[in-house]
Amino acid sequence: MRTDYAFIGVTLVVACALIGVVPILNYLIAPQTPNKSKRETYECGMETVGDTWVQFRAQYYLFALIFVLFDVGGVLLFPFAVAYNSVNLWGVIVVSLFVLTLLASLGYAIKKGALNWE
Amino acid sequence: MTVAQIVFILLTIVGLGAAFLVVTTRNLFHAALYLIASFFAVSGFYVLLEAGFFAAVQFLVYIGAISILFIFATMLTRTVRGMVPRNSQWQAALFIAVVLFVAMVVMFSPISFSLPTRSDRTFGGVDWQFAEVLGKPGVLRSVPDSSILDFGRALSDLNQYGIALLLSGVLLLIGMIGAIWVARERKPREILAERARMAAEEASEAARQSVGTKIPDVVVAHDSHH
Amino acid sequence: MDIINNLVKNLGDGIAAGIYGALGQGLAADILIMVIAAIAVFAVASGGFAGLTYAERKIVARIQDRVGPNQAGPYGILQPIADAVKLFTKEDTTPAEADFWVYNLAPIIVAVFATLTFTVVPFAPGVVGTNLNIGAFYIIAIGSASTIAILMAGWGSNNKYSLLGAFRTVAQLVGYEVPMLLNMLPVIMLTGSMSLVDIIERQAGWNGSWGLPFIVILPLSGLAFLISGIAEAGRSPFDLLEAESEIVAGFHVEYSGMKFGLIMMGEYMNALGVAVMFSVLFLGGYAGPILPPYLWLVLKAFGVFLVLMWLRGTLPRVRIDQLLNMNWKFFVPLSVVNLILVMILGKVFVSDPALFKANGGILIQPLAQALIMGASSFVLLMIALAIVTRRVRKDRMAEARILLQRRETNQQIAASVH
Amino acid sequence: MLNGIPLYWYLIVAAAMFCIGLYGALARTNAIAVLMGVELMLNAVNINLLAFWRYLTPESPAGLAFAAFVFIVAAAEAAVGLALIISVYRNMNSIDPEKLDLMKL
Repeated sequence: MRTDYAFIGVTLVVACALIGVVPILNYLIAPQTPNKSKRETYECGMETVGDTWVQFRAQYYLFALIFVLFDVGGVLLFPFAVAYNSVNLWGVIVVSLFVLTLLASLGYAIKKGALNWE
Repeated sequence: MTVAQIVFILLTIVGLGAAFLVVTTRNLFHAALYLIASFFAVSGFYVLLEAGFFAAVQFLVYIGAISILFIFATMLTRTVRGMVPRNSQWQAALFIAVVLFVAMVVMFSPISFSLPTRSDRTFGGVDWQFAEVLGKPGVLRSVPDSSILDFGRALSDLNQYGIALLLSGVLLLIGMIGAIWVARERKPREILAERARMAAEEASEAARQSVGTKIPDVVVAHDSHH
Repeated sequence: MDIINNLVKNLGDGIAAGIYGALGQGLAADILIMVIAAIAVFAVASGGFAGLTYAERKIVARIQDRVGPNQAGPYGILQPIADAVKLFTKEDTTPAEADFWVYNLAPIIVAVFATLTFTVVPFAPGVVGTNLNIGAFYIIAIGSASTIAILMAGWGSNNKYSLLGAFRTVAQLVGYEVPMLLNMLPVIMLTGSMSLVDIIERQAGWNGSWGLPFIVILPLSGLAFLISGIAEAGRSPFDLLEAESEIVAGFHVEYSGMKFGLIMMGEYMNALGVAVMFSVLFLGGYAGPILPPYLWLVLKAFGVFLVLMWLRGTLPRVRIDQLLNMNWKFFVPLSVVNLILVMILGKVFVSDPALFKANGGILIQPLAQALIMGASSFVLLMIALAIVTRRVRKDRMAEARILLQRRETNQQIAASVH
Repeated sequence: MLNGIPLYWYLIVAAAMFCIGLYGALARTNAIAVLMGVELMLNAVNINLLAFWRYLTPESPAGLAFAAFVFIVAAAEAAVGLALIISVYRNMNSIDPEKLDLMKL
């Protein structure tokens, strides 16, 4: 079974090698004449003001948060989906309840306005 | 040396090296990236352990989801660069970590097999047989092909892990309610309304305590504007 | 006929036999074969990328009544090569205060993990990089690595717009991963396996020897999977990554030369991956009559990609709040309801006698089961659309009312001033 | 013996990762970094769970189930913990655990 994954490891190494060489080739082939204004951060011709790390709004975090909880919940459904044919109706009901719990949390998030983009 | 051993050692170097950098680097974003590298190595360990499904879960949940949470939180708190890497109690922390590590190595490694107290232990209905499994080859059973199927059936069976599944759903629900409640940005109007309400409560409390004064009907919050 | 049908498989077997003959059975030969197969997978993915850039520019140009690339070679067919030459000879600048390693690794990670998607895709019977028993899940998992690369690119560039673009992109991408997960589940449930080969075989043998693609049985899942896949790949009309009019170019504004090329390559490969995934999960993959199997997969994937190009050529870009609302308030709840519906229907109406004996239910023909499932999920889609249409109309009316009121007030003010 | 890897290799690697995580959780000056240390510790625990599952009870799904619930708990913990950190930062403008001494007398 682990031999199945060996191919993925080999592909990872091969792809890293083949793709990693591309920027290096580009660096070697292309003319390199860096100057100060060329290396400046591009901001529509304006000069950069202040730090890059502007503070972001918590909105982004809430989206990621709901995603994480759904992701983790959804992951548990995959083994169940594989076992679906050998599970009776009770199992289906249990899993439906679990899914409905997830849906309830989504409903709470929507009701609290956590998913409203402003 | 077999291929599996070489892969194991490479993964150990990546995983532990990245983990070490996570706890020593000064740049929080880099710490998050090293954390991802460490997760990646752990996912490799799961492949070696023939738990391919969990390797993918590790990838999806840790690399694809939890580390995004970490990076978002890093950005939200604007404390990315120039972090002081150690606090005042770092020597004590290092001491505890090293002592614990040495203790665990002594516990798990073949050094302790010869100790008489450690052989033939059974608890939890499982014959642990540390010495057998740790030291000698040839006792390993293979993973059945249907392991994911069995796992899925156990998850949806109320007599096995069905209750745990439902409870974990509830845990996720509660966790999300709490996290949204804590992290959500309140509008200035809401904050002012809450301050006014608190001021009103304080005032009415004060009024109740001072004898003979009538509780005012309307309390205007003066401190709500700054 | 058999020779043509098994062309790719025989070719691969021949190469493997040759290597075993030269090196003997052993680790070195195994690794060499795997390296060759990996290069083949990479070649398929990047060849698909090169071909699709050309096809897309040509077809979108036709949709928009333009000619498209027509200078390099006949009908501009050498355009991808010209693009590659141009990108390779462009100066590769790194912004002054960029985080060197993070900035330079991000495009490589995007491209590498997009390539890894193709390792589990079955191109023909017996021609598959590796038939993982968790294939479908693996593709979703690998796809989630691109979000990290995007965050790395956005942060490494040391540019506010990049970082903002990366944040927006990630907020979008991660959201659409959820309906993808949820809509893959019914397919896995009806197959009883996550292996892509098993999924294709199940569709090919649904009704005895009569195949039935899952898009007929699970139309709602298929549709939602395709749309969320388009969004996940960041294609138009969900291409807020590259909304050049809003956030200059999203997270890759600072990239130039071949690093930009690698990011584009990753994006195209992801889009191609979605097309291939959709054809495998819902259209039956390589299964099909008359034509050889590998041709079927290419035809199906290209057909799906054609739909993607069509959407890109015709639809205007979606606003980010609409995008996120559509995901969280429409797709995810709908997918969950659909999932529960399929779970219960699949237990009530059983087509397999063995399962009927084990769990009970109502025993019916496979075709009838498919029809019941398809019809009910179609009905669910219609109900959901009706609800959403009414809701959206109400919101629009409210918005219009507010605008109207504002205009009246403005007119009153203007009148009072005069 | 999985192609020459004994169980105690996994246990020692997991122990090392756990201790590194413990050091991080105790000695960092940033609450997010502290949480990163906790995540490392949870990962170490998960390696142990799956290693024991593989070497001792590969037929039973118990090890897999425990690992899966560790994943869930880790996700919930990270979500709530980071939300708390964001909230604390908003109110105190600092997330150094040593400086958050409002409850200290």
